[in-house]
Amino acid sequence: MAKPPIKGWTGLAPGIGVKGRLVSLSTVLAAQTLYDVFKELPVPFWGPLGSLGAFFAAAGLHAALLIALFGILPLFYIWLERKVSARIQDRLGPTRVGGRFGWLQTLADGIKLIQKEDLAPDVADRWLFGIAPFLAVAASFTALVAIPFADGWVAAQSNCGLFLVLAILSLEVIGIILAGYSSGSKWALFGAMREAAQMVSYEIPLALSALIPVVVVGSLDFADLVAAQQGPFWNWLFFRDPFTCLSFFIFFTAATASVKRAPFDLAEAESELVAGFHTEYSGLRWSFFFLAEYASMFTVSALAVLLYFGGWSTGLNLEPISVAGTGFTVEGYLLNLIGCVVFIVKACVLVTVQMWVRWTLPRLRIDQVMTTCLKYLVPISCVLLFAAALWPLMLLKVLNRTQLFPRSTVAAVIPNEVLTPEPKLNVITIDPRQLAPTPESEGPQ
Amino acid sequence: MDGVGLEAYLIVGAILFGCGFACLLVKRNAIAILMGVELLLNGANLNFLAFARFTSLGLDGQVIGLFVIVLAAAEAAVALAIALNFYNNHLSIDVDSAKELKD
Amino acid sequence: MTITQILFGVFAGLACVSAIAVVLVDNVVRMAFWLVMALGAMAGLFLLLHADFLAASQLLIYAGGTVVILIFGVMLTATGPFASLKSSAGQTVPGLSVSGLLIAMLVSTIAAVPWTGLGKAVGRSPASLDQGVMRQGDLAAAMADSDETREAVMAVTDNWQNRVEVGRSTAPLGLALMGLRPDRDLIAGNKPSTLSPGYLLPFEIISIHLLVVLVAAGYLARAKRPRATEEVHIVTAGSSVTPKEHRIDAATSESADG
Amino acid sequence: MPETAETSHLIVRNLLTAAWLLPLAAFIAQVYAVECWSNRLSRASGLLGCAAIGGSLVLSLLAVAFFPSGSGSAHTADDGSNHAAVDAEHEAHPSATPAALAGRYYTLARFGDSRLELGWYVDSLTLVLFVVIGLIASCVHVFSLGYLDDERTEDYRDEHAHAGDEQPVSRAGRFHLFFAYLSLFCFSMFGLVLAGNLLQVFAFWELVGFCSYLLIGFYRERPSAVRAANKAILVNRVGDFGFLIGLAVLWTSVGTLQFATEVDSKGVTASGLFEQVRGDGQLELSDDSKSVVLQRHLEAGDEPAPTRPTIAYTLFVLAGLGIVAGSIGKSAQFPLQTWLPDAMEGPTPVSALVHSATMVAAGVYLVARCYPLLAPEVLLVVAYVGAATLFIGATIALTATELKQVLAFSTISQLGYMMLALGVGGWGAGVFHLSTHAFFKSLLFLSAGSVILACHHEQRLDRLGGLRHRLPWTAAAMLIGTLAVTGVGIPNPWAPGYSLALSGFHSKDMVLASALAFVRLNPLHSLLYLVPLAGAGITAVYMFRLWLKVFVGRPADQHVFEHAKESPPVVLIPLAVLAFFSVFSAVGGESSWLYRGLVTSEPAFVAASSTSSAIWPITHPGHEEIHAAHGAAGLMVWLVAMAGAGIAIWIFGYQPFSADELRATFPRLRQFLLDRWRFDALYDLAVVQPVLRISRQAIAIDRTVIDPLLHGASRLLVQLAGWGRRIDELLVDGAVVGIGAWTWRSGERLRRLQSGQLRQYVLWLGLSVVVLFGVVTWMRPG
Repeated sequence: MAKPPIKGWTGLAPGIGVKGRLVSLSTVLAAQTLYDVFKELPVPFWGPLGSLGAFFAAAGLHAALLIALFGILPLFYIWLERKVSARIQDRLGPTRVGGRFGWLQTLADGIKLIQKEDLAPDVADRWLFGIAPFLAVAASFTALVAIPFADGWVAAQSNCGLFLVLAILSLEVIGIILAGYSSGSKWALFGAMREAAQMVSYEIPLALSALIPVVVVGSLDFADLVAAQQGPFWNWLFFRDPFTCLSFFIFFTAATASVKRAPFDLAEAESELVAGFHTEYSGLRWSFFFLAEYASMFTVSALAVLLYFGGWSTGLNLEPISVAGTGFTVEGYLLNLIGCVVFIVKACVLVTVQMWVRWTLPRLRIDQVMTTCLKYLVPISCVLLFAAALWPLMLLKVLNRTQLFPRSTVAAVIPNEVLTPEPKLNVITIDPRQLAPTPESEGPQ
Repeated sequence: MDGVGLEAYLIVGAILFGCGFACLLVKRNAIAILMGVELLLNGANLNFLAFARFTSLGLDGQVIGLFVIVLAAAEAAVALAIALNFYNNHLSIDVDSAKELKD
Repeated sequence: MTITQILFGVFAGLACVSAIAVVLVDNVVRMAFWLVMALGAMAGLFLLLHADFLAASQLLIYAGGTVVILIFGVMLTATGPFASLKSSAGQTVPGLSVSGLLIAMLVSTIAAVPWTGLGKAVGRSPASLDQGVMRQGDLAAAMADSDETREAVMAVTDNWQNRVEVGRSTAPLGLALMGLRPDRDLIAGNKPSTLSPGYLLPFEIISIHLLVVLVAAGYLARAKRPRATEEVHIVTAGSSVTPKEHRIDAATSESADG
Repeated sequence: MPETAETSHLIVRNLLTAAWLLPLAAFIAQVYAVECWSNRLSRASGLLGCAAIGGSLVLSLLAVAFFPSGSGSAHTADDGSNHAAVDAEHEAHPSATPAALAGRYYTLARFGDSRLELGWYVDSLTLVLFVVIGLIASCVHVFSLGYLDDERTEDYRDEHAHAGDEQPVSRAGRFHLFFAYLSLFCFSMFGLVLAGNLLQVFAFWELVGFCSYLLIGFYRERPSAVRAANKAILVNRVGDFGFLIGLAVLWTSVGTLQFATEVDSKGVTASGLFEQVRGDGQLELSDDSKSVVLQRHLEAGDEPAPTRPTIAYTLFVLAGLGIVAGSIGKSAQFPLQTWLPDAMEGPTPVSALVHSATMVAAGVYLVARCYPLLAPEVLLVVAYVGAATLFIGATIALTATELKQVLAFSTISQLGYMMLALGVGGWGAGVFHLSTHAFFKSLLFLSAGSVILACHHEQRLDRLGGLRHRLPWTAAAMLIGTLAVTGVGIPNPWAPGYSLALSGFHSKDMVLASALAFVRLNPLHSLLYLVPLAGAGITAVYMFRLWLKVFVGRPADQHVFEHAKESPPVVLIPLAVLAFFSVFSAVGGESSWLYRGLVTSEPAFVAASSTSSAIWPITHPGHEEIHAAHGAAGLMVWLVAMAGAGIAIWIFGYQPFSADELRATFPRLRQFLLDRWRFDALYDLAVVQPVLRISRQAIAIDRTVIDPLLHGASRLLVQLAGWGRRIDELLVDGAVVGIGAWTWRSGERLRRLQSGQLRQYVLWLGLSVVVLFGVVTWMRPG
C-alpha cells in the first residue's frame, strides 16, 4: 500500500514509503528512527494495522524507555539525596535496606506509599484533588520527550526543542495550583500561590539566560546546540566566553527556583505552611509530586548540560560523533551509547549540586525570593544577553574571529559553508543538518 | 493530502469559537468570560494556522498567529486588572452587577 | 486511516470536548482546568499544522502564563470556597442556542466552500507543491540506495520555502520577525531585486504594546490603599506578589512605623 | 547789548516766551497746587498771580531793552539813536513787512507745502503791547488783591444774587479762582500778541474770549452775569464766524497763514502772508484788475513762473472783511457792540483789564497786524464802522446811569476812534490811541472800582455824589483819567507834538489828524472827520458829567456817603501808577518814545500817500499829509473838547436845571439813547425772536409729525413682532419641541433595550450575525 508520505511533525510522524523487503543489518543501521526499523520487519508483525502498527510499536517503545527513566531516576535521586544530606550533616544516611548502601530504601518507601490510604479532606474539590498530581507528573514527564540523550536519540525531535521543553515545564505549575486550591486548606492554597508566583516569575530569568546560548549558537534545536560544542571541552559554551559562563549561574539559579528546590522551596516551607500545596495529600498521589519534582530536577539539569556543558560530548575531542548525512556506522552507535552515559552522568552531577545547595543554604523568605528574581536575576540576565550578543562583534574587531578559541577540530568535519555564514543571513550561523529533512526520532536502544 | 483536510481544522476552530461565544453568553463570572474570550481567540488562531498550512498564506499565517497569541496574553493581563478593579469596587465578580451606566 | 488522522482525531476531540466542558462546567477553577486541556490540545493541532514554534508558544504563553493568571484572578475574586455563579435558565438556553446556531452557521459555511479549489493555487502551483512532496518521498526511498541521490535531494530541499513546508518554521519565523522573508526571498536560484517586507515593524509595535499593556495592567490592579504610593508593587503577568501579601507587607510596615 | 543780530533775536524770543508762559505756570499752580494745598482764606493765589505777571512785565521790559531798536534784524543799532527823523527812518524801509523777528517753536501739522505751526512774531507793536498788557495787568492784579479781599472767606454773601426765597446766595469765596482766571487770561493775551500766524491768533483769540466769558460770569449766581456772559460769547461768535471765513479764504488762496517770511536752515524760504500779498509794498493787481497777484518768494536761479498765483480781488476783499468782522466782534464795534456794556457784570478789575484795556483792544490789534491784508475798500468799511461806533457809544454814554456803564460806552466810543484811525490810513494813530487808551481807561475803571468798593457796590450815578471829600485820592485819579480821555490840554498848533497835554490829547489828536488828512484827500467822506470831531465833544460832556456826578455836588444817598471811605494803599498804588502813565506816556506826541516805537512796526506802504482801488478810488494819506493836518486837527478837537467840558461843567457842575427838568427835555431822544439805540430790541426782533419762533415750530413739527411717525413705526413693529412670535411659537418651536418630544419618546422606548446586561448585548450581537447570515444566504442569487 503506497500511501502518501507523511509530512510534518518529524518526531512522531516519520514520512516513509513502504517496500516489502527483508531487513538487513545495513538497513537497520541506516534507519533514522525506530519506526523505520519496525516498518521493515518482514513478518506481518503488525497484522492488519500495517505501518500504523509499526508506528504504535515504535512510539510505545519510546514511551516505555522514557517511563523507565522517569521511574528509575527519582528512585536513585531520593536515595542520593538521603546520602548527600546525611554526609553534609555528618551522618551515614540509609544503610539498612538493600545491602551496603541502603540502595533499596527508596523502593521500600515507594511500596509503603502505595499501601497508604488515599485520603481527601471533606471540603476538597475531589475531582480536581484527584487529577492535580497527574497533571504535574504529566507535565514533567512530557518535558523529557524533547530531551536528546545522544545524537539523534530523542523521542520527539523538534527544531525548537529548547523552547518546547521550557513550555512544557511551565505547565507543571497548573497541577500544583489545582492541587493547592482543591485541597480546601489555607496552607495548601498559600503554598500553591507561592509556588505559582515563584514559577511564573522565575521563568523569565530562566528563559532569558537560556536565550544566551541560543543566541551564540543560533538555534533552538538541541542537536545544533550540542554540535556547536563538539570537540575539546573548551568548546563548551560554559567556557566559551565570560557571558555564557555567567549566564549558566543565572540559569542554574532560576532552574533551581523553578523546580522549587531549596533554598527556594517556599511552596512547601514546613515551618510556615505545614507542607505547602501537598499538605492534604497522602500515599501515591503524594509521591507523584515528588516524582515530578525529581524528574524536573533531572530535566533542568539536562537542559543546563545541553546548553552549557556540551551535552553528550565527552569534551575529550574523540572522533567526532557521526553526523546525519555522513553515514551510519557501528562505531557511531557505540559513541552514541557512550555519549548517552556521559550525558546522564553530567546531569546527575548537576542534580547533586542542587542537593548540595539544598542542604547547605537556608531557605529564603518569600519577599527575598521575589526580590532575587525581579531585582537581580532579570536585570543581570538582560545585561548578559546584551553583552553576549556584542561579544562576538567585539572579538571580530579585536581578534578578527568570532570566538576566543578557534574550533579547529570540528571544522574538519562540518562542511565549510557552515562556518562561513550565508551571505544573505550573515548574522545567523546555519547548520546544514537543519536543512536536511532526515533526522528523525531515535529512541534509546 | 494527509487525509485531514482544511475543513476539519476549520470545523474544530468553529466549534471552539462557538464554545467561546457560548461562554460569553452563559457565564456570569467575569473571569469565566475571559476564558471564553481565550477560546474565541484560539478558534480564530487555528483558522490562521490552517490557512497557513493549506493555502498560500504560508509564513504570514504563522506570524499573525503568533501576534494573536501575544495580544491575547496582553488582553488577558489588562482584562484581569479590570476584573480586579471591578471586584474591588463591587465586591463581586458578577458582570450582571455592572449596571451603573444603565440609569 | 493514517497516523495524522489518528492524532488529529485525538487532539481535535480533546479540544472540542474540553471547550464544551468549559461552557458547561460551573466551577471557575474547573473551567480553567478544561481550558488548559483545550489549549494544550490546540497546541497539538498546531504541531500537526507544522507550526511547532507556535505550539510551544501556545503552551508557554497560554497554558503556562495566561491560565495561571486567570486562576490567580479566580482566587483573588472568590467570595467563598468553590463559589460559582450560576446563570438562570432564561439566560443559559438562549445563549447556548445562539451559540449552537453560530456553530451551525460556521460549519455549514465551511462545508459549502470548495476548499480544494483554493489549495495553494493562489501562491504556488499545486504541481510544484506535489513535486516537492514527492521529492521528499523519493528522498526516503533514495536514502537506502545511494549517496548521490541523497545529495541531490538535499540540494532541492535546501531552500527556505521547503523548510516552511516541512514544518521547520522556527528560523523562517524569526527571520520574518526580523524583517526578512526567507520563504519568498531565499528560494534557491531566485535572485529577487527587491526583498519582500517582513514583520519587523509589527514586531516592534507589538513589543511596545505588550510593555504598555503590562504597565497599565499593573497600574490598574495595584492595591489602592493610602500608603500604596510608598511601595508600588506592580502585578504583571510575571509577577507573583499577591494582594494578600501586599496586605501583609503593608501591615508589617505600618506596625513598624507605629 | 547783544553782539550779533542772531543773539539778540534769540534773547528776545526767549524773554518773551518766558513772559508768555509765566502766567500759564501761575495758572496751573493756582488751579492745581493752590486748590489742593491752600485754603480759601489764603492770599497765596493772588500773590502768585501778581508775581507771575510782574515777572512777565520785567521780562517784557528786558525784551524791549534787547530788541534791536527801530529796525529789523537786517539793520544796525545806530538807527535807534536817531530821535527826530521819523519820516526819514520809515523811508529807509522799502520792505512791505515791518521790522520784525519771527520764527517757529514747532510744526503742528504739515499738508504738502502748507504747514500749521506754533510760531512767534515780534515787532515793536508786539513789544509795546507786551509792556502795556504787563503793566496794566500788574496794576489790576495788585488792585484786585484789595478789591476782592472779601472773597477770601468760606462764606461769601452775594447781595446781588438771590436764591428762590429772596435770601442772598451764600457761597464759598473764589479768590484763588479769580486770580487763576486772570492768569489764564494774561497767558492768552500774551499768546495772542506773540502769535506767529493767523491760526494761532485765532486760537488765542478764542481763548481770551473764553477767559472773558469766565470772568464776566464770575458771579455766576447772578442771572444777569450769566446772561451777560452768554451774550458776550454768542455775539462774539458772529464775528468769529467771519474771522474763520477769512482764515479759510486765506488758507485756500494764499496757502499759508504765516505772517513772516521764513528762511530755514537749508536756505529754503516759505513766503509769509504779508510778503505774498504786498510784495514790495503795494498790491499788485492783475491786468484786468480782478485779482491780486501773489508775490511768492523765488529761489535763487528759479525762473519766474509763466503764470503766477493770484487771488481774486473779491475773495481778497472777503478775506479782509472776515478778519474785520472778527475785530468788530471782539472790539465791540457797530453793529456788534451790544455785548460790552453787559460785560460790566464782571468784577471791576476785569472790566479794567479785559473789557477796556486789553481784550477789546485785540480787535484793533488784529486789524493793525493784518493791515497789509486789507484792501482799501475794507479799510473804508473799517473807518465807517469806527465812526458809527464812536458816535453811538458816545451818545449812549451821555444818558447812561451807572458808573461802569458810562465807562463801557466810553470804551466802545474810543475803540471806534481807533478803528476809524486805522480805516483812514492812520495806522500809527490807531495803535497809539490803543496804547494810551489802555492806560487811562484802566485808570478810570480802577478808580470806578475804588468808588464801588468804597460805596459797597453802589454804582448808580443818582445815588452818588460829593464823594471827593471822602475819596480824595480816587477823585484825583479819576479826574486825571477824565482829562486824559477828553483830550484836554494846552495845544501848540505849530508843533502839536509839543503841546502841554495828557496822553489822550496826543493820541486823539493823531486820530483826528489822520481823519482830517483823509477827508482832505477824499472829500466825499467828510463825515469821517465830522463825526469824530463831534464825538470828541460828546466825550468831554459825558466824562465830565460822570466825574461831577460822582465826586461833586450833594450826596444823593447819605447812607452811602456816610459809609464811604478811602480805599487801602493796595488799591491806590495801582491808581497812582496808571495815573502816571496816563499823564506822561504820550508826552511829545509824534516824537514820544511810545509813538516812535510803534511806528517802526508800521507797514511800509502806509508811510506814503497812495491811491489804490479796484472798486472805489480811495486815497490814503501818508505821514506827510497827516503831519500837515496835525495842527489844524489838534486845535479843532481841543476847542470842541473844551466846549464839551464847559457845557458839562455848566450843566452838571452848576446844575442850572434839576434832574427832572433835564430828563424832560428830550424825552424821546433820551429814551432812544437809554435803549441804546434800540439795538438790543432790534436784535431781539431780527434774530432772537425768529430763532425762537423757528425753534417753536421745530418743536411743533417734532411733536406733531416725527413723534407720531416714530410711535406708529414702533407700534407697527410691535404688531409684526407679535405675528413673528406666533409663527415662532407655532412653527419653529412646534417643530423643535416636536422633534425633541419624538426623540424623547424614541429614547424612552429604546431605553428598554438598554438592559445593562453585557451578556445580553453579546447575545443580540450573535443573534444578529446569525440572522444576517440567514438573510444573506436566502437572498443569495442562484
